[in-house]
Amino acid sequence: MSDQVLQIRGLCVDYGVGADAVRAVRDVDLTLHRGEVLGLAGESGSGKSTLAYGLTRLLPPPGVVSGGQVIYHPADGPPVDVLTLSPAKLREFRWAETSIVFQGAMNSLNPVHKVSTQLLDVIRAHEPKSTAASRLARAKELLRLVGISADRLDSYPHQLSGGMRQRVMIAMALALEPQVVIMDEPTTALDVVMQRQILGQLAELRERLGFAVLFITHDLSLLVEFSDRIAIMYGGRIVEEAPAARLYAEPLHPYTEGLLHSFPALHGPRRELTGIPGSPPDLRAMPSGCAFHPRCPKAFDGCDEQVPVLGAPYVDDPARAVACRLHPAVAPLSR
Amino acid sequence: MTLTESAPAPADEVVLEAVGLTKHFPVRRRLRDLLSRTPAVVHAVDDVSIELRRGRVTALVGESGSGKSTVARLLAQLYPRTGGDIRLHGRSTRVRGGRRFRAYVRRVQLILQDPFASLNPVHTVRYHLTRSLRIHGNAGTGPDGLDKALADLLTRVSLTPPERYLDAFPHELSGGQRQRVAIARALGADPEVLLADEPVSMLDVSIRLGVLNLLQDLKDRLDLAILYITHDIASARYFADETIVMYAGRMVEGGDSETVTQRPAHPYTRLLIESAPDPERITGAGGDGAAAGERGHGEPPSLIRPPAGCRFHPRCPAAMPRCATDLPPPIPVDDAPGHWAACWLFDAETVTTQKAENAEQAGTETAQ
Amino acid sequence: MRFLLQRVAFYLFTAWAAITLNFFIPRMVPGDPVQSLISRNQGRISADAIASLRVLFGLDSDRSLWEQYVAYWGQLLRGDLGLSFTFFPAPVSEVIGSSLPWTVGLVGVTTIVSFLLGTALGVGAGWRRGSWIDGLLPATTFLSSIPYFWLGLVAIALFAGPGSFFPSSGGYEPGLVPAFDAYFIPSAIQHSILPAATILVSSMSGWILSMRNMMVTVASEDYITVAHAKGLSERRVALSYAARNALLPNVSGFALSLGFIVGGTLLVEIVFSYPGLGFQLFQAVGSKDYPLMQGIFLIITISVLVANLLADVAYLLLDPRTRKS
Amino acid sequence: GDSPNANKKSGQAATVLSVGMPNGPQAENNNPFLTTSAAASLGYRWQIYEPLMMWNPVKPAEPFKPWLATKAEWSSDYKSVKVTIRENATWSDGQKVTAEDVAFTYNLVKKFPAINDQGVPYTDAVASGNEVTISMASPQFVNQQKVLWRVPIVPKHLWEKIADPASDPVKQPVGSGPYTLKSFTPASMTLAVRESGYWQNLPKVKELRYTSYTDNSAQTTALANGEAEWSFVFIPNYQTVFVAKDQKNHKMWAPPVLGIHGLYLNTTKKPFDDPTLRKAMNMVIDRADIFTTAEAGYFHPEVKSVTGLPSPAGDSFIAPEYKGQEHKVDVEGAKALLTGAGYKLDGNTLKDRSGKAVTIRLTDPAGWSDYQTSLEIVKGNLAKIGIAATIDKANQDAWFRNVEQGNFEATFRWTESGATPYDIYRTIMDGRVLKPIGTASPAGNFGRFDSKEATDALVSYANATDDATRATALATLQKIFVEQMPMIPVGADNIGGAYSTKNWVGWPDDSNPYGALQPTQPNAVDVVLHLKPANG
Amino acid sequence: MTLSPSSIEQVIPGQGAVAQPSARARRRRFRFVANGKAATGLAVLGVYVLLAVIGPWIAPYDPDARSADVLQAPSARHWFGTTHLGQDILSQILVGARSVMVVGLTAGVLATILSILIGVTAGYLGGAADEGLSAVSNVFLVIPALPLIIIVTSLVDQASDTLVALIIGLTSWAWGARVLRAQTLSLRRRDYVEAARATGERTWRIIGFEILPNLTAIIASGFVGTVIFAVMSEITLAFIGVSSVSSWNWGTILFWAQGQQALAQGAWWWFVPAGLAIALLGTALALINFGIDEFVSPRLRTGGRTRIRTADGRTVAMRVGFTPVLAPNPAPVPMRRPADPTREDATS
Ligand SMILES: Nc1ncnc2c1ncn2[C@@H]1O[C@H](COP(=O)(O)OP(=O)(O)OP(=O)(O)O)[C@@H](O)[C@H]1O
Ligand SMILES: Nc1ncnc2c1ncn2[C@@H]1O[C@H](COP(=O)(O)OP(=O)(O)OP(=O)(O)O)[C@@H](O)[C@H]1O
Ligand SMILES: [Mg+2]
Ligand SMILES: [Mg+2]
Repeated sequence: MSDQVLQIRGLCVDYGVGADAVRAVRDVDLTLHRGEVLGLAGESGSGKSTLAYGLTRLLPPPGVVSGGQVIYHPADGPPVDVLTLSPAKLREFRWAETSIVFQGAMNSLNPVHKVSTQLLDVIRAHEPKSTAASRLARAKELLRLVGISADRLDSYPHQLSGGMRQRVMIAMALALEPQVVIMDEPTTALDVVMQRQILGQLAELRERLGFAVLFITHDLSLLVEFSDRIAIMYGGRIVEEAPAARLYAEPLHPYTEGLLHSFPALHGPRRELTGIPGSPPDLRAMPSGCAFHPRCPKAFDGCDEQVPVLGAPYVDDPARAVACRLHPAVAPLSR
Repeated sequence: MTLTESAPAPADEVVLEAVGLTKHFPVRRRLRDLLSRTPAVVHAVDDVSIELRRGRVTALVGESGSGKSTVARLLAQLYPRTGGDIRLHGRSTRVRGGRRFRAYVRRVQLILQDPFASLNPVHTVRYHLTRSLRIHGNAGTGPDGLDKALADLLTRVSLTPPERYLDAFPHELSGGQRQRVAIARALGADPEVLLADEPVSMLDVSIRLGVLNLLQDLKDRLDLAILYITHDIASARYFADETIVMYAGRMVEGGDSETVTQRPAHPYTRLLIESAPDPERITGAGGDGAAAGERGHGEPPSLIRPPAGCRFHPRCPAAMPRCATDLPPPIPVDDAPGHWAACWLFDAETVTTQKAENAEQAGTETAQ
Repeated sequence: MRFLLQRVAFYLFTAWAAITLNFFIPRMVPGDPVQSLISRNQGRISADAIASLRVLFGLDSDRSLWEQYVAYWGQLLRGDLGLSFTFFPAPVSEVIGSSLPWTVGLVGVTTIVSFLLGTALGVGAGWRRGSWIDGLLPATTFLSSIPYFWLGLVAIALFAGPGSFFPSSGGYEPGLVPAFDAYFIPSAIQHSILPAATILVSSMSGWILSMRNMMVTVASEDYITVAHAKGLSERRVALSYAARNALLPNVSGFALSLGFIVGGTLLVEIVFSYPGLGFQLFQAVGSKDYPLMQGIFLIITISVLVANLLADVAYLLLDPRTRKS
Repeated sequence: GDSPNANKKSGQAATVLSVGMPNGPQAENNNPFLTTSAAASLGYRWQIYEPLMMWNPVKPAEPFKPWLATKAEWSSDYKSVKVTIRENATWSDGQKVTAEDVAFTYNLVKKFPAINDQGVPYTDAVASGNEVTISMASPQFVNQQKVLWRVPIVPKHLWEKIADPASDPVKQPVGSGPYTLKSFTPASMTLAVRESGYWQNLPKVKELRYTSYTDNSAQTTALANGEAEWSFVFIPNYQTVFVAKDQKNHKMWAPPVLGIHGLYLNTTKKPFDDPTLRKAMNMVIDRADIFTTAEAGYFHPEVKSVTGLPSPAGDSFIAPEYKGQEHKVDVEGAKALLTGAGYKLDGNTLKDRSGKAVTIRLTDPAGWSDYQTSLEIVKGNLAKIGIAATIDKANQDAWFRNVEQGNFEATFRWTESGATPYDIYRTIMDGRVLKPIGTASPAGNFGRFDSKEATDALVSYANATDDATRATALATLQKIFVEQMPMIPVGADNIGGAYSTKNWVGWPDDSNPYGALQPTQPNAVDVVLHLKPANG
Repeated sequence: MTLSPSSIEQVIPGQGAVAQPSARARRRRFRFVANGKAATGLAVLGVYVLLAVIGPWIAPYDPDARSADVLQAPSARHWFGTTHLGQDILSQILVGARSVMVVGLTAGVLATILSILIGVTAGYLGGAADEGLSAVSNVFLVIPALPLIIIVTSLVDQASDTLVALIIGLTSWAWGARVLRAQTLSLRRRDYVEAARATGERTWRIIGFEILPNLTAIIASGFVGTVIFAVMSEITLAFIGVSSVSSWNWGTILFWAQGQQALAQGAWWWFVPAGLAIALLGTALALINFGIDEFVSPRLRTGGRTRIRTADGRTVAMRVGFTPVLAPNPAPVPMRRPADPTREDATS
């Protein structure tokens, strides 16, 4: 219990209500442990961002959370269900406990306010008693943490490069030393050098501050390298979950396997790339049974009828879980 | 499907060539800058020379903002160039709108970087493709001919069955499908050269693979010359015959893809390759990821006032005094034919003299 | 520098073209000031006066349009706007000088209030879509679709009249002398309430609407979501983040609308007999008072151009992003 | 206090008279010679400056009343007049009014054509003692009032310093009248009564407040709610709108003067070149209807006499043969007249001798609502004899141009007015200003009426040296007018006003028509001098 | 131009129809009529157009005809009362509708075409052409429209409806051109325009088929704005007695009413119907404008229900930042619920 910081239970997220509703996230269970980096990957449109926004209740209309629980375990005190917080409580909770770095840093910073304003804003909102001087000192320190000189405080976002903006966002995310940082494709638009720089700094900071990261990307090679555990999403569900190295070495779900055979390697011998045939499912007309079965090379009778349940396939490896009838659960999920 | 001017040329013939291509963008200045005299420009592309050959893929990689897209647009003649030359089949061309421009784009087609922005949201796939066919006179005769040509085009990019996609609007397509429509549009012109600007950057790996395979196939079947711009160096390794690396508007290294990716010569290329995420690293050899991060520390240079000499020198771990003053020319690297790097490290003479100087300097420093 | 010169040249050209047009158009109209004077005094100025009036206005010497044009520019460059015909021999600058403050006072202040109020309501309506402020929109739309003059006349009929607090016409109580004192100022304010309210009612909905729509657009920007995610207070997100950004296009619209203060609400001035420039212009048009017309057109031209420039500058100041074009 | 408004409320109701005019904001200009000045447009120039003699336009034939001059004697050819200047008049700066001042004034008007708004051809004015002899180039019998009543006398000692009297705004007017200018703002001017030195008893009204309202409706509203006590403005349905608001005190008096409004016919256009047709048209036009409906029952009093001369102003000029002959609507008579002359009434259509249907286009500026209403009525009237009329609401400038150039079929317009019927007939029939169609004739004869007889009679009337010649000439003119109907008279020009007896009484009215009740006429000063507090 | 141009502006930012991932979006576009406001507007406008066509035939009286019922309050015989000449006001309004609609629509069409021609061309071509055309539209923007219209209408003897419409149209395009130019400037650099160029499209085709369709919202709301402006101008001109339109329109009615001091006489019926008729027309057009905004700009689309019931039983409006949590819905029951410590106390 002490080791879990965020538990997601049966989370369902819809776009729209009533007959028009589209279920983008289906019944997702996911646990984030203290201090770990949990990678979330999957096909585009599989609901990764929706999940991230949904659990923080930041989905824009017409998104609604239609079920489930998001339980947060603070360092001290009783667990809270984020989904039941009142707006005022939610505001208090946000950023202090979980912060978010969104995909486009250009759009995440308010273009008309200086970096300092936006950094100080969040500190003042949550620590109204702090003095202006202490806040400023803190802001400077934060920037230094992410490798930006303090004189950049007076810049406007447009005066910073994409990488710097992204780092400002990371600094801001760490301002209140939250327990959980959610990152939605924070480096997609950047080149690999910049990407590595940022991730390197992040890893270092995590070492120091000990927060947990939910890291969303579709760049599998990055995930394998950077995260401790990886969860794979397909069609709004988690289809596989495993420690990074294990997942890479031995994917269990056919979709994961397909993914791993879809990207070329930079080093070593050239290998055959098989890819995944077919196209992603339509959320409005999901295939019956396992959503992946129409594309699955290993599908067999019944895959189109029964929705496979996420379960641990090995008794000896409680950290692994997969939702595929090829690997029926043999042990309860250890949570 | 007939090329108007030249009879099918032998493979490997240079189709499109850029010589010393340069592009400077004027920048809109702030109020307080208004009084200064020198016109500020972004040195987006400086002195870039590329040869695109029949049936070959040339990859262009580099950091973001290094001018890759600008090169592509210059080659497509969408921007007027500041300097240098573009030669189509050896003949210098400079077209800006009008009939000659259209004749040019028939042979050189561009796929723009962003698949979400490059299709007009108000038009259907049919409209986009029909226009492309019509303009270039490939629409066949009569409605039947057009339908056949459309179906053919969609089939070629594996959007089958064609009827399912013809009347779709762009927003009804997935990213990969859009990208394929953009490719189909470019193919509708029946070009000799395809300039593909990051055609797969936004797609997840499985869709990405599909698109690349398609291009590969087209290249083989139609003998296209392809310029493939990407951030994904691994895909350049797999997909391109030749790879060129750009940094801050200049070419810094070029050569056979396998060589460039496996034995990078220029310090920037090395940094790039080391930075690329590689799952093998945690499982196997790798290990120097952190070191790479250390080394590449620093910001990309300002393109308005680019550093003198080698543009990479402020960040270069192997920088020598000469790097800050003299612009390195392309210098052949000996490990493979055609492999070159714009770096003084490969100029034996420089290396020796600078080493001597370094030693001297070190000597004086310790003496103090 | 070149950019600045270009802008200046551009505005100078516009000013020249507008002034030239403003010079020629009135002169293409048949009739002359004397005729208009006579027609206004149906039967009470004898035909014999025609000759003396033509001498008076200097219309007796037949100068070609071109000569007049050149002379006009000569005058303008000397800062001389000429003598008004209607108020002969009052200099145009004096006539304008006496009515401009009224217009700027009434319409200017109202425009600003309308902008502020409309923007504030628009912020509310856009931030809380579906709330009561949002419900206000159709009503304000209706009000703004009513012609100004009609609204003004109805307001006079309903609210003004003997014994009413609201005077039906004029800028201040007759008998008072404009001065900054305890008699005049209250009277001027009292006289401006009805016309101001009329303008306010019919012009506010535009601001509400545009601000609301901008708010709705901005509210779905990523940085607003981030601001929410940061746990900032509702007020701060709404005002400092959403409204601050949504305001940008409205501000340039506002700057432009300042340029239309002079020509824009002429009918309100007519209906309320308000001694402003709009009314003066209307009269000048009616009586072929070329010098006065040109003078007022000049004011309008300059104010629109200045407002344009202001809009440019306001954007530059308010929006720290320098755009690459 | 030192504020100019500080004493504003101190004036009691019975010492102030509020005068209004619907003339819009004014520029500070008190030049009495300029029609464009605020002083002229609101009329207060006559409270500050005075004429030599007072004339009553309501009773034009009555002798002139002495004013600054005690006596005026015309030479028999009416080419010069000798006036005797009052001894006890002073300027408001204390200096005495002298014959020199008067001579100076007339010479000034002569010297500057721009201020000679009456167009009198002065040749000379010579002062000797307290007498001044003013000479003119032509006989001025018909223009006596223009010479003696229309020229404000100005002080020589101030005006000789003014370089250009036509463009001087005279910010501090000094005149011989009972009032001086106290304050000026674009919308209102205050005049205070002089403390001393006026040549007759000072008026009871201590302060005159002039307000310039922007338009008729603002003025009407001000009158109706008592803000303005005296004005000259057209009030539609004045009974309801004005009088009913204060039945006891709100009054309206608009007597006719010697000027008329009527339907000008283009006498060169077929078939309206036929006097018979014109006469028949005259017979069906319902002047009373126009008076009550279009002119709201007071504004342009109905002209009853067949000669087109209004009553009572023109009564004494009517030739014996037409005395008492009043115009009557006679549709049957008109039809008979027309059939007798070869016209055919074919059902509802009148056909002329050539068999063509008679149609007519009536035109007047769109904005002139009373004329437009009149045209509507005329249209209905003409339909009774089968003439189909259409109404053009023309643009004002175009209308002006077209009327002067003779490009119209029929239009309502006014005539000049004056001390004798000469001005009326001159505007309608003067062959001296006859121009071909297409050439402007701003001075009159818009209908292109070509009659040598009429022209001769006009010349003879103006130049006559004896009353008999004048009577003959006038009779000729009337005969031509009645028999040829070059213009169909409808209403008289008026010179009246609306006023309130709440605070002040003593206004001219039908029982005591001592002058014109219009604040802009020279009579205004006479009216103010007649006023007495209502409750005192 | 009471409908401030700002309502035209806010559609601009590049949010066209790009953002909508739903496959139904396109079909939904044409359901903007289902938007209550737009539907109301369209319905009212329909009635007006109908009246413009059949008004003169269904008018109970000749609007010019005088009668003995002078200045009568509304009654069964004269629904809207009569004028000082006994003319039937209802008939005047019915007959006047045509002129108003003709002028409004003609001027609207003309100004819209001009603003497209000039604004889009300037924005697309850029350079000297842009400078020139921008200068022209700036000049027209600077020239005060109403006085100019007054002056120009007085140039001719007989200003027909068409002429008034032409003049209004010719003087009121500048604002639209400005807005269109700005938007075109931003569209011009869009990738799909570059892509069309790279495909080899001709300039006129790019303007006509790639850029224009994306300007529909602005053009449409500009059109609506100009129509309102034109109607207001026509009525204003007639009201101040400047235009010499010999036919009836609502401004003429107001002109007579004002000339006869209808309100002072207590004849409100003379004044009120015409004013309301104008206001209603303006409102109808503005409502359609709402519809157009929402039709093209997906973010303004309310998309059906905006208020929903949440888990804690309250009804809230959907909004950014606080995603509602729906009341537990029995439909998507999870297949299996692993043991959950926090849940136990709830279930036990
Ligand atoms: N407003 C909306 N209405 C309906 N469906 C929506 C809406 N927004 C998103 N969706 C759908 O929800 C699904 C999940 O979207 P989401 O953005 O979470 O995907 P993702 O996994 O983050 O993909 P990517 O890798 O491309 O970012 C997608 O299929 C998308 O089409
Ligand atoms: N139209 C323009 N005006 C001014 N500067 C420009 C323009 N287009 C590009 N640039 C600048 O030129 C440089 C090169 O841009 P370019 O788009 O070619 O980079 P890129 O290598 O394609 O980057 P990425 O990998 O991010 O696509 C950048 O600094 C960019 O800001
Ligand atoms: Mg996403
Ligand atoms: Mg690029």
